[in-house]
Amino acid sequence: DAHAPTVGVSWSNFQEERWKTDEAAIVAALEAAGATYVSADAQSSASKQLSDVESLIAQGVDALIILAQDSQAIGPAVTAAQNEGIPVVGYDRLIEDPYAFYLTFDNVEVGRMQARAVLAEQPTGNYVMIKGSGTDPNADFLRGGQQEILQEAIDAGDITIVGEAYTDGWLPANAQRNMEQILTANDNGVDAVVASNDGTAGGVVAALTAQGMDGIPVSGQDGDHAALNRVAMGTQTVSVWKDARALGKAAAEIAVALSGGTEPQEIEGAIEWTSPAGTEMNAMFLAPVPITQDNLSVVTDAGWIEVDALCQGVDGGPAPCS
Amino acid sequence: MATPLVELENISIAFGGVRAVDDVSLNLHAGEVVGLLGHNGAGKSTLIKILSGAYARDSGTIRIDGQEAEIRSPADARRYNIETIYQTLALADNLDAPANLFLGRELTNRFGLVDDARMEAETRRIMARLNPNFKKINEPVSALSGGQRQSVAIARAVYFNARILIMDEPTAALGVHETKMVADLIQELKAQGLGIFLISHDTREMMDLCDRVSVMKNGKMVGTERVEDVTEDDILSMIILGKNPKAAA
Amino acid sequence: MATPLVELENISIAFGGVRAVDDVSLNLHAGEVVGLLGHNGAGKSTLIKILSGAYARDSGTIRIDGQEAEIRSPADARRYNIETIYQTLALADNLDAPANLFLGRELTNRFGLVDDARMEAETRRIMARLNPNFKKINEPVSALSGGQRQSVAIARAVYFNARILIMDEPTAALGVHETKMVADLIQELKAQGLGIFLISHDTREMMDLCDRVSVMKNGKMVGTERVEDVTEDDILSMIILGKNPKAAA
Amino acid sequence: MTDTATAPASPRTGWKALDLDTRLLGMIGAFIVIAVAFDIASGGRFITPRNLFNLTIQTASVAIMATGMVFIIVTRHIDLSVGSVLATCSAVMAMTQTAIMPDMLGFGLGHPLTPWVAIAFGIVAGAVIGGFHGYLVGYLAIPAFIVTLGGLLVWRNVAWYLTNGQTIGPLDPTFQKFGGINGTLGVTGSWILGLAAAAVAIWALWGARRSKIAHDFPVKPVWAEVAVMAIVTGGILGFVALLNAYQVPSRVLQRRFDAQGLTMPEGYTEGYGVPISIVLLIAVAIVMTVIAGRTRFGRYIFATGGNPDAAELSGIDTKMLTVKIFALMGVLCAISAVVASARLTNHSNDIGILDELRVIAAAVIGGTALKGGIGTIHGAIIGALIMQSLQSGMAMVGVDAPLQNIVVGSVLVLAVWIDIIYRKRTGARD
Amino acid sequence: MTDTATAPASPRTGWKALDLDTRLLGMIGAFIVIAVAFDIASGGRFITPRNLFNLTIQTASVAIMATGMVFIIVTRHIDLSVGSVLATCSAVMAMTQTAIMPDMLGFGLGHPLTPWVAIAFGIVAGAVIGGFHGYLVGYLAIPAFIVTLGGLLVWRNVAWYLTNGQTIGPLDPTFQKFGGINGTLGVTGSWILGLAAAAVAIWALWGARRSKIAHDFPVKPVWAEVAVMAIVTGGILGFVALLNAYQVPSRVLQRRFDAQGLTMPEGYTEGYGVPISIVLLIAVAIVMTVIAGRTRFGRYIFATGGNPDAAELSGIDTKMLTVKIFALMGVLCAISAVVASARLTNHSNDIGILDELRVIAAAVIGGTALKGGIGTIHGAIIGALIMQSLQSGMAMVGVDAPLQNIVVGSVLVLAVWIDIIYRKRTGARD
Ligand SMILES: Nc1ncnc2c1ncn2[C@@H]1O[C@H](COP(=O)(O)OP(=O)(O)OP(=O)(O)O)[C@@H](O)[C@H]1O
Ligand SMILES: Nc1ncnc2c1ncn2[C@@H]1O[C@H](COP(=O)(O)OP(=O)(O)OP(=O)(O)O)[C@@H](O)[C@H]1O
Ligand SMILES: O[C@@H]1[C@@H](O)[C@H](O)OC[C@H]1O
Ligand SMILES: [Mg+2]
Ligand SMILES: [Mg+2]
Repeated sequence: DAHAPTVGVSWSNFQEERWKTDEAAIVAALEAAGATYVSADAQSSASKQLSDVESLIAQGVDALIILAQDSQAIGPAVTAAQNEGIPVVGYDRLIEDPYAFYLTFDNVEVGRMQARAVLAEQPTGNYVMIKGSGTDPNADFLRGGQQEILQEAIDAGDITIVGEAYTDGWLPANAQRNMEQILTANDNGVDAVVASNDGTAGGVVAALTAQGMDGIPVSGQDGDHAALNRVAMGTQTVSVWKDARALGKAAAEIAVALSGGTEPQEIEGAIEWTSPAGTEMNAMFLAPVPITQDNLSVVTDAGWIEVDALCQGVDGGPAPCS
Repeated sequence: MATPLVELENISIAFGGVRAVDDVSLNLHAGEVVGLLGHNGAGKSTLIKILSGAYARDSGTIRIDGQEAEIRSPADARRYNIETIYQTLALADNLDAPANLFLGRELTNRFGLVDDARMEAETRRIMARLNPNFKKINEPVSALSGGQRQSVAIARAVYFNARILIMDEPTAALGVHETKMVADLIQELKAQGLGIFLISHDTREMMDLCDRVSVMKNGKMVGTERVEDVTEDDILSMIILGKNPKAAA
Repeated sequence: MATPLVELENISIAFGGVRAVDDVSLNLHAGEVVGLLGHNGAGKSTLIKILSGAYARDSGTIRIDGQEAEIRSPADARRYNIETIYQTLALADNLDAPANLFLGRELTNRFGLVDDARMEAETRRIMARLNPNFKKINEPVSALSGGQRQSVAIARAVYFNARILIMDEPTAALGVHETKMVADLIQELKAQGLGIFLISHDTREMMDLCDRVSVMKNGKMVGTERVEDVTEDDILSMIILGKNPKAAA
Repeated sequence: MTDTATAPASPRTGWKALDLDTRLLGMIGAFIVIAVAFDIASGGRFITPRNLFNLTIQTASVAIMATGMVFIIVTRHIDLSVGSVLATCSAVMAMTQTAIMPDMLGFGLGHPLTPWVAIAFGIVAGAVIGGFHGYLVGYLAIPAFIVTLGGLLVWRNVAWYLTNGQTIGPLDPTFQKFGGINGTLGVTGSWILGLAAAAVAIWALWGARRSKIAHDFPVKPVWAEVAVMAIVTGGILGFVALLNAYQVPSRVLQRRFDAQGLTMPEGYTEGYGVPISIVLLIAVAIVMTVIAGRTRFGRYIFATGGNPDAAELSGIDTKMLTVKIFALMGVLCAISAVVASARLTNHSNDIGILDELRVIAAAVIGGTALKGGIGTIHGAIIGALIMQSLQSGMAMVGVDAPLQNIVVGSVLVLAVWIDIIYRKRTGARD
Repeated sequence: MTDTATAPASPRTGWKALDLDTRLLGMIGAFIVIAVAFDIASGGRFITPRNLFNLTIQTASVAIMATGMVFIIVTRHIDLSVGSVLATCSAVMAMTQTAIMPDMLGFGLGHPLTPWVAIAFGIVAGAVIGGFHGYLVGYLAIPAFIVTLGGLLVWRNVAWYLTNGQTIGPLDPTFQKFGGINGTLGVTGSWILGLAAAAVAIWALWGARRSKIAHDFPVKPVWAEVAVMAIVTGGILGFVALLNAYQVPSRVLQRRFDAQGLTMPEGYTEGYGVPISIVLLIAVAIVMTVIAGRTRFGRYIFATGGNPDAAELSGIDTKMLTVKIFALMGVLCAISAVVASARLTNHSNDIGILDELRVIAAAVIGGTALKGGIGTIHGAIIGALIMQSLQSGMAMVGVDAPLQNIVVGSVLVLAVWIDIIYRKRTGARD
């Protein structure tokens, strides 16, 4: 009944580390609202995700939260939900369908923030771009955002991109090998690395450390604990933090509200937004926060990470580790 | 004398350095049984596998009915009505007797689909003649005993109106009774005008069944003789010494 | 009479419904050759495979030197000094003659590592006796001819001081000369006091080599007779009719 | 040549007279057990027209490929590349629809020729790729495991280059109809198909009986023959009734009426009926079954699997046969690509990923023996259905994804083990 | 029993007297060609101590597993689960270090026992998992393809449960030394190792010669024997020199002096030397080579691969043998897990993903025949090195990841094809 809705969540690849946190936030918010949580994991397959959503609908969910594996291929799943009158929240990744409510941190913006932080530290010199998986569209969104920021400096001849590589499957081991090879190819003539997430940044830093080059600017995203620790130590410049708990909580609340009959426009904080492809949809954007040495306390204050974990092995570092 | 059915001329083949068959010539007439004898590894099986298309010769000529024949694959050999019973039986263990009997030459109905019922009926017909006790028509041949499998292989060679039949140690694994039936069959086919190459190590059996015997040693042809002209001991000394006592005499 | 070397009592085994060996009893004394005859599929190979541990019997007892013997695997059989030459030769094609000869019983040095040099020397020694022409010591046995492979298999059985030797159609694929050598070997081993089970379809050969012959039919034992007491025709009628004319008389 | 005594084939009575395939029955039984278990666990949500409709749709793509994998495995080969080949075929078809046809040939998206040209291109691509694999395996004697392991790497990335790593879509509306719920026969069409199928089945059974009688072979008693016909007909029509029972959501109907400017009558309902992807699967199944059992090609496949040397010595061109088998597998990958991409209404980069595992698992669970020579088309399809039921069912009752994989992995091993025991019981020792 | 005439083994002269393994030479040649090509393409950056050092480190984990895969494939099996088993072993070791030891046993991270207890647990886990696979294959006769396909699914997800899907780390500092650049022998240590290895090699060659003479077998001429010894010794010492030539970056040295409060002397340099992961690989290679060639276990592996029935009839317990082979593979997965996770300084969820493909490819490129009975340990290691050179080289010259995969897939097929041709030329027809 309307008072105890069931909310179905379709994950794209739950085995990736970060979604655990999102799940916990969603579950907590649903419990608070008296709603029931059910979920399915597409294991990185758009086809399986479609089956998952069909299965969730067959279970009689009242609202869906979908972390899309593929923004376009998820279309039929959204249509199926629409046919049953089940509201859909597009979680984190874009769903190109006006029926879905889009809740996210903007990936292009994440890319911009990564480049911005690195450029601020190292306005000139040789850059390496460690991209995400060639088969993940997000990798190119991120790369696009990064390019926007760097373009001017490139045109001015201040910076040169001396190496660029996709990271097969986002695997840190692959990022590490690619970085080693790029360093060798350039005889260590590298001044900054724009890495697309924290996992790949980890591989990059391992390769840099081996050359005693740790400390040059390196970007990342996701606020992985290991990465934040690197930021505190000074081996990584920035981890763009997308507070998964805020995102999860918002998603759960929106899903419950929509299932109760609230119109999408009435959701607090919702805006009308047009996607790059021209889809008009109701959306809500949470602000990603670039975490650098200057604002490390943000993550500890938010309870995202314990001070101990953040500052492990750091002495005389920035607040809160000093 | 009439044109021989088969003429093998100066046939040679080598396997990675070993000359398994070395410049061998031999012929076969219709209605004749020619026996091939020789020690293990002499090249008997290899020679007849060249005729049956299983191996491609390195050099030499094959003539059928006096015409040069292009035999490079088992399918080619079949076109010349050459049928072979191989030393290691060539049956598909997972298929039943009719499927094996007709393998490669299935009977089909007017839609081009294989006609199992007709093939089964034909199999029953031919097996009734060769081995009246044979009952396991619809079981995979893996369920048959050695002798039963042998009769399926023989049936296959006989069914398709072979003109040239090659039998490589057809009785080596057979019991006495079964061996007798094969001997009878050979006589019958010979009477029908087939030419038969027979390989066996049983000299006595060969003297009984063959018109002529050829002896090979180390890939070479030692000699070919009519059985009336030689004794069993002559043959044995050809096999062991590799010399033709008659030729020497 | 002395305790028999081997006593097989009421041995039975079935394969998915088919009673391949059905309540068969048979014994063998030291210095004796017992022949096994019968049609294809009679159960001869299956019976002796039970003794050599390749198959586990469903029921029955095996006694060695009068003691009940627990033979459930080839390794068990070896412990009783039972050596077998199988109908389908059991050689590892990718290994050379010494490795095959010593397979499962490799000679080792003081570190427990296999001693290839010693095994090779031993192989040369034994092969010099069995087959003086044998040269391909260091090549994989896949490069050997049928007869050469056969001599490796025989060498293996002879080398390890077998007390009980099982030979399943050892000469089926052999040439006349090779067959003669095996016959000589059997006589020699018999003289050394081994007990030998010999399977063959060649009735004449069996009458020559064996002390007693047993005939099987459809998994059952038809009868066992001393060769002095029967004619070749008696044996043939046992094989074909499945009745013991002497017992009936 | 005496024969170890076996009873002459006496006419069987009772149950046995039906002469049913116990292995097939066992697999259907397993499917029913799984379905009932999930139905109980999900509070009656599993065995509903809707869920079973979903299940058939979800199974189609893997099942189509699994029928081809049967031939591959029967001939002692393996194909690890099917998921990647599917991706390349899908990319070819998507690019044909969205780029080649509109930009190069000047036909727009929605042009009536578009879907058919695209499908033709996809099938040609599949046949060429498969044939190439077959050439490497058959003529160059490179093990299929290696060839298709290479293919797994190569074709996934060729697909990536074809599309530049982008998701391509939406695809042509007619093309989308092959995807499942977007294209069904409707209630009436489905009944017509069902009745036609039942008629053909009866005709075929009767024809087989007549041919046996003509050759004096023993036949089942008439009552048994009729019973089998009744079971088959009942199965076909029951299946149609089930798919017809799944109602189109009222909103969709409403929208359809609205679009035509009509008002929907009160209480108007409509069933989906048989999805076109299932019609395709059934067509593939029938063709493949006929190939396996009634053509020379099929006979040679099984003969080659049973004894490759024997097949070759019988004059069968086993090299060319290998090319044909792999080419057929490629064509089936292309057909699966139609279904899979139509279902997603897009070509996505990850399409078909890990399908090689699912397809091989389906064939093997369906009783295809890795040692060659043994396998059935219907077995592979039921195998695919069982796998999909497990996955859908577990998703439905909320089993953790990692645990789902553990279950699927274990069931695969278990199924093969049971099969081995079954064969041992009924067949030979060793 | 006459013998088809072959010339008696006459003493060979010239080049042939060296009696070198042409297959091995071919593979080394292929590696050199690849290296030179990349060196030219990268403007002389590929053949440098630094890059070759990297290459050895990058190869270690796959090469260690590839040696075990040789035994698996030689016995006509396959193991698709190695990447997943590696992940489970890695998870066990990571949890032992970060949770079990500190929380349950009260030892802290950095306690001297920690790494060793963790490694012991990991190896036991690998042996048990592998042994279980071997039991299913050997005793229950389930095909290895199926067992390990199931294992691929199961163990990856067991690893996930063990760590709750988290990246676990940083790992113990001593443990990290197994990862490569974090732990090397240094220049002096490396020379000592190299000289010891050369001495052992000479001793072994000489021992083999003496044993041959003792049995009156033909031996190489003394000059040829000495030449072979020179080549081997040169190879070993050259390799050490190469790894020693890679200088620790001055920044790293600087930091080390700073940490100890010292000032670095002007112009001070230090070489890395042999990485501990490579010492581990060499140890594994030696042990596996001895097993393959000089133990009964190894002899039985090859015999079983050549003819499983013959092996069984010879009294070899082939079932137990299968258990042992798979257990050994599991142990090697655990050792690889040490190297791989130490290199990443963390256990990550996706560790070892797709390693099964790399490992099988390495073994097969190294000349292990999928039909069983044939394979060498050194071949598999060079196979791994060739694969890794391709990937690293392409990464260096900036080839896109998708194209890299296409190249690797094609090279795999090509390598096997060349091998087949080579065998045909030198061996028997058919
Ligand atoms: N496929 C092959 N590859 C390599 N060598 C072969 C092949 N087939 C036969 N040989 C060799 O060719 C020679 C002749 O063998 P063949 O089988 O023709 O002998 P045979 O006279 O039939 O002997 P047997 O009486 O034992 O059957 C032998 O040395 C054998 O090893
Ligand atoms: N492994 C097995 N599985 C099933 N049936 C078998 C097996 N081995 C033998 N048989 C069956 O057992 C029966 C006896 O076979 P066996 O091999 O013992 O006969 P044999 O007397 O040695 O015949 P041959 O003279 O042909 O060698 C046959 O019907 C055979 O089909
Ligand atoms: O957060 C990242 C996500 O956006 C991307 O799609 O996959 C990798 C993650 O690290
Ligand atoms: Mg022969
Ligand atoms: Mg026998």
